[in-house]
Amino acid sequence: MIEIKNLYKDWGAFSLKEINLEIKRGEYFVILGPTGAGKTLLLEMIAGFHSPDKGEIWIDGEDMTTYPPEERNVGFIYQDYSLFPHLNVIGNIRFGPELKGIFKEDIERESNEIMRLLGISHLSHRYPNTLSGGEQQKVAIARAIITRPSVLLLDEPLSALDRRTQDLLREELKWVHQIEELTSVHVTHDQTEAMILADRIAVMMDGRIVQVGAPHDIFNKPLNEDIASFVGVENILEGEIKGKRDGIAIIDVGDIELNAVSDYGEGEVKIFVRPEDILISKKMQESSARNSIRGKIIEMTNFGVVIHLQLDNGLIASVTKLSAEDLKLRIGEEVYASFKATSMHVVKKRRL
Amino acid sequence: MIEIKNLYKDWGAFSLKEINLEIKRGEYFVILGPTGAGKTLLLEMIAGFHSPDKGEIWIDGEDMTTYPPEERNVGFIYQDYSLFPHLNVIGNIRFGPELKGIFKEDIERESNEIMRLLGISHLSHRYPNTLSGGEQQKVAIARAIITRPSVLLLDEPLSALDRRTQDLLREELKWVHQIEELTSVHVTHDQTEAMILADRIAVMMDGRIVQVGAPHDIFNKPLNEDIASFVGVENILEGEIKGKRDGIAIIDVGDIELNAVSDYGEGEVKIFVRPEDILISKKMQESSARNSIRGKIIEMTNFGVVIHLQLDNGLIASVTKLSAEDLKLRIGEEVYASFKATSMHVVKKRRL
Amino acid sequence: MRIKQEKMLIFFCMLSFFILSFIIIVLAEPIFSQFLFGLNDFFSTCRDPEVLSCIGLTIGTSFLATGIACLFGIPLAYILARKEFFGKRMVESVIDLPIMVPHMVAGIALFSVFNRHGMIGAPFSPIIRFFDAIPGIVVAMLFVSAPFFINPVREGFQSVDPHLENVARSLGASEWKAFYKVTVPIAYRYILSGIGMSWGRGISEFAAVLLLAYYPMVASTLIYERFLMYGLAGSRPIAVLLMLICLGIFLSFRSVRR
Amino acid sequence: MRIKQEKMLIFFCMLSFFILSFIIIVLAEPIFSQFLFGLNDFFSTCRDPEVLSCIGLTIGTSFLATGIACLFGIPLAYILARKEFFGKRMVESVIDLPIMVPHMVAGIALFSVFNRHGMIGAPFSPIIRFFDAIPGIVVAMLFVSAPFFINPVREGFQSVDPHLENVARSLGASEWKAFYKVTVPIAYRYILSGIGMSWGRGISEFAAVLLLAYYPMVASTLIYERFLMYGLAGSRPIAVLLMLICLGIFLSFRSVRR
Repeated sequence: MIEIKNLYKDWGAFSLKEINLEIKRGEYFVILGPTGAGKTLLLEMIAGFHSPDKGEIWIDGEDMTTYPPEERNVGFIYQDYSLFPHLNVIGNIRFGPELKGIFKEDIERESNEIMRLLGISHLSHRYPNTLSGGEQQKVAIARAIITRPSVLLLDEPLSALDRRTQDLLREELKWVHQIEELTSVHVTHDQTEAMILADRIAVMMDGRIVQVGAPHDIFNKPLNEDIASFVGVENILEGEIKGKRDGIAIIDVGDIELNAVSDYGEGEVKIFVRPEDILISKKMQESSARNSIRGKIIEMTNFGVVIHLQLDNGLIASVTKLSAEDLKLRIGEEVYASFKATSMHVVKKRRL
Repeated sequence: MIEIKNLYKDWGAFSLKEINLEIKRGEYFVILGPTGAGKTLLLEMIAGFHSPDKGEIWIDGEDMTTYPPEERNVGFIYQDYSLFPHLNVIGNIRFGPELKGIFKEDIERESNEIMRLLGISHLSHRYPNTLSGGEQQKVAIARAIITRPSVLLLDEPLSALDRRTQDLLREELKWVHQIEELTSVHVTHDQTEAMILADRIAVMMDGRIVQVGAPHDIFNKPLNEDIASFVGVENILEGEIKGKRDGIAIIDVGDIELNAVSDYGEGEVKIFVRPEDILISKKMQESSARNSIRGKIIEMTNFGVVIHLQLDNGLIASVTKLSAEDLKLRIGEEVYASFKATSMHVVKKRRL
Repeated sequence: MRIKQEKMLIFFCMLSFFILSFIIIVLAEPIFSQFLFGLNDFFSTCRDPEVLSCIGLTIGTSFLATGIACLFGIPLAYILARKEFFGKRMVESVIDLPIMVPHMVAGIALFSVFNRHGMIGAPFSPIIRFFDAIPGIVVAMLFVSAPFFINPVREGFQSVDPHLENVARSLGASEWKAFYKVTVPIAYRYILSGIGMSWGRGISEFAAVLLLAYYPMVASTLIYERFLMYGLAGSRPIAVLLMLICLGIFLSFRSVRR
Repeated sequence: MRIKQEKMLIFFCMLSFFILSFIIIVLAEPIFSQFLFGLNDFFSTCRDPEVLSCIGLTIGTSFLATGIACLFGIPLAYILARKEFFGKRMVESVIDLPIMVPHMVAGIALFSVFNRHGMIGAPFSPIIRFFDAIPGIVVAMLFVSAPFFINPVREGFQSVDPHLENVARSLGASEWKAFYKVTVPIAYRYILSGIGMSWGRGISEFAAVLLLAYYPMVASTLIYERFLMYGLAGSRPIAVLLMLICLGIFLSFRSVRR
């Protein structure tokens, strides 16, 4: 368990402001944010590589704020693998246990066990510069978990790998996390990675934690427009709540009325809708639980698996190639974009 | 127009073997291949930065094989922008025309025109190190096209940019290509980029051109398994053609029979199906033009817009979040994976 | 709220302090002693025409040697920065040799080659005299200072991305124009730094000049002669003056370097 | 099927050839002349006990100076490689000063500080004598060779990614252990290179040793004395012998460097 209390750090280009986080034991916790948000700095401060200006870091119920890294019992995995180039794979993996003066036989048994587990036994005598990126990352994982850390910290562990290896190693990470019952803190700027791996996500921007929650909440209910556009909500509508009917808010957006689930009373709001939550059809599909807006397709961009449609009413929808073919969608065609009241997320408009 | 005839080059780790290409005037031609395939080397040889060991390079009907780069009239855009750091934006853009001894007034008019066109007029007195990646790339484009090259060569021009800027600049590239009526050769390892931009694509692997064709053909009808797996065809089935019925081949795959369009007679074949061409349903959807295979979902990976389903029969399908919700797909559920006879691509199995 | 234990760094700082103090004391002590106890000697030295002409000769000959190093060294530095060829490592070693060969040995070698009966001195004797003449000083300085010019310039050329030259070529520049309109302006800080290093090293040289061209006297030889004749009191003012000049050159060239 | 026009490179090669030949001729001529026309002199020199003891003293004192440079220079190099602090650029300049200060000036400065009445020489005179003694030689060598050790070692430490030290710490290593089990082994080529450079520079020094410690004679001083007494014929054999030893050291240390 990690508790971060009111942490501040000014570090040249980066700075952390008022960080408060509680990460539960055994949780896979992802810190998601754009480059330069200070994610790595936060992770390095949990590991003890930098001192905070203010605030406290507790690990497993102990205040570790002033402890040096070697007494914190954390594992750290960098994006660049950071294997010791002068040691072979076994040497890298045994580095930690050998420092702790564990019996030679125990070290040997454990390191063999871990290499077997990660499928890198055949690499044991190779040197890091002869390994592929994915192999290096596996060795880095083995080296970190053999010391049985109470927390595993991962700094963008997948971003230097190609897509195929990313997919494989993502699975590996999830699996190691589960069988070793680790508390993991994973830092990334990749939304997909966060969505797939995380038990909970903290969104970090400009040195602050701006939202914490389950993946589904982060991606479907962002707290503000910045978070929304960062997590890929491409449709941001402005409107005004006119009233409620059966618990469903009636929102006036330009000339049309939309039905949405909202806790707010009347007032100006922003509405977030993800492009993949929009269903494109040729016929109107109106109901109290579903909104339908007419629009003309003005642009179609083929991304392979999905096609992005830009409508003249400003909405962006993504449809599969198959449904685009079935519906015979063409540029200039009139279609209906419909989305459920529950897939709209309504937030109060901030006054500037 | 570019003609490359029987080009060979041995260059240490890279080598080009028997390259033959014909790129038409005004075409947007993409060379797609994995890292290390020799794509950049080929592009640099078209520009004249390296001499071929064998072969010829013709540009606009002239044999330019032995011409130095300054006499070839090609524009070159590198991934790293390669702006001259000691010159400001105007200085960079005017570098080419000034060398050619064009009248000062003409240079001024043209460079202002091009900066306006690309929306970088406000940057004219800034130095490259103060510009963002996207801005730098725009300046590089302006610098290259102001000399009115007969060919524009682009070496992974988008891969150092973030996704949002990639989207914007991809549009910009396509647009500049059209209004300037340029012949463009664009090298990339990104399939989406290739699919969106290309009039035609050449797939390059291990120093050879392995397939040339329209984007649709490359992505749906790869010539062999290597190309198939590189362009994201995740379903590769092995089977045997048993006979034909109404021009549709009957292929025996394990215990089931599939219908496919194929020119081959009987024999062992491989069948490629893209995951996005597979429709998942709860009911069987059999017809002569459609195959349907039963399977149990053993894994669901959420990629945000799409969800990847791994079935126990080995097939991988991608479905949208919406249809996954509508069908209430869960791990362990039995579903039907169906795909059209026309979306299967059948190739002869190579004997090893 | 510091993390505990930074003992190693504190210990390292202490050790570092010793060697830094050593260098600073050795260089500062003569200046302070001179200014405190011999300011008049120092000012009269600054007006001594023999001293001034020797220092002028030193600065001038070293500058000439640096000019020659530029002319021949820039091309060599460029080739080493851009091309791979068989024997490249050997060429690099050859360039570094003048740094590693003891100064006195270099002096003997230069004397052996450039004296009136030497391999180069003899055939050139009707046209140019090296021994005990300005050309001898220049040759001695060139030999010892060449690597100090070539190495930074080469590093400078390496720092210029070849892509920039390629782009310049594709925009219509010949190889010459790409070189002097792109490569040289981008690497100019390194070239200036090389000029400073090489100039300083030329002024610095004593042993080789002592053997090959004792006359006309350069600053180092003059200091040595005054030291032998009048001891520390007679030589230190010139040494301090020369040190201040070198510090000036060093710091002004250093300030342009990144 | 070469692309036309590579005139610039050909011209550059020609210019490069001149300066390379110059260096090679100056260094090779004495060796060849000696071997062709004075092989007996050379062999008798190799057996001359005075010559051998001088060379031995030179190598030994220089090695001692390098040892001291290691002890104090490794911490300094590490701090410069890892930490940012106010005045860092000034510290860097101080380290480079001994390279830029003229050798004779360094000699005067060292003499001024370490002679019997000097700032350091006087208080230490009851315990240790620097003037005309081995400690004087070591101090002179240390002064001129320290930057040649510190600079490559610093570059070496910079080449070690701090992430590696961080990972070592998180695996349970104290800062000491992270330093000697990770940083030093990875940077060892640079450290060896620094030892070689510093050792060579110490052997090389003449001017400072000449002033501070003419006796006991090191190789350079001996060559100079023989040159004054017997001319080229008497001094060249020792110079050639010393050059070969230095080349040996230089090449063997160079071969370990990347």
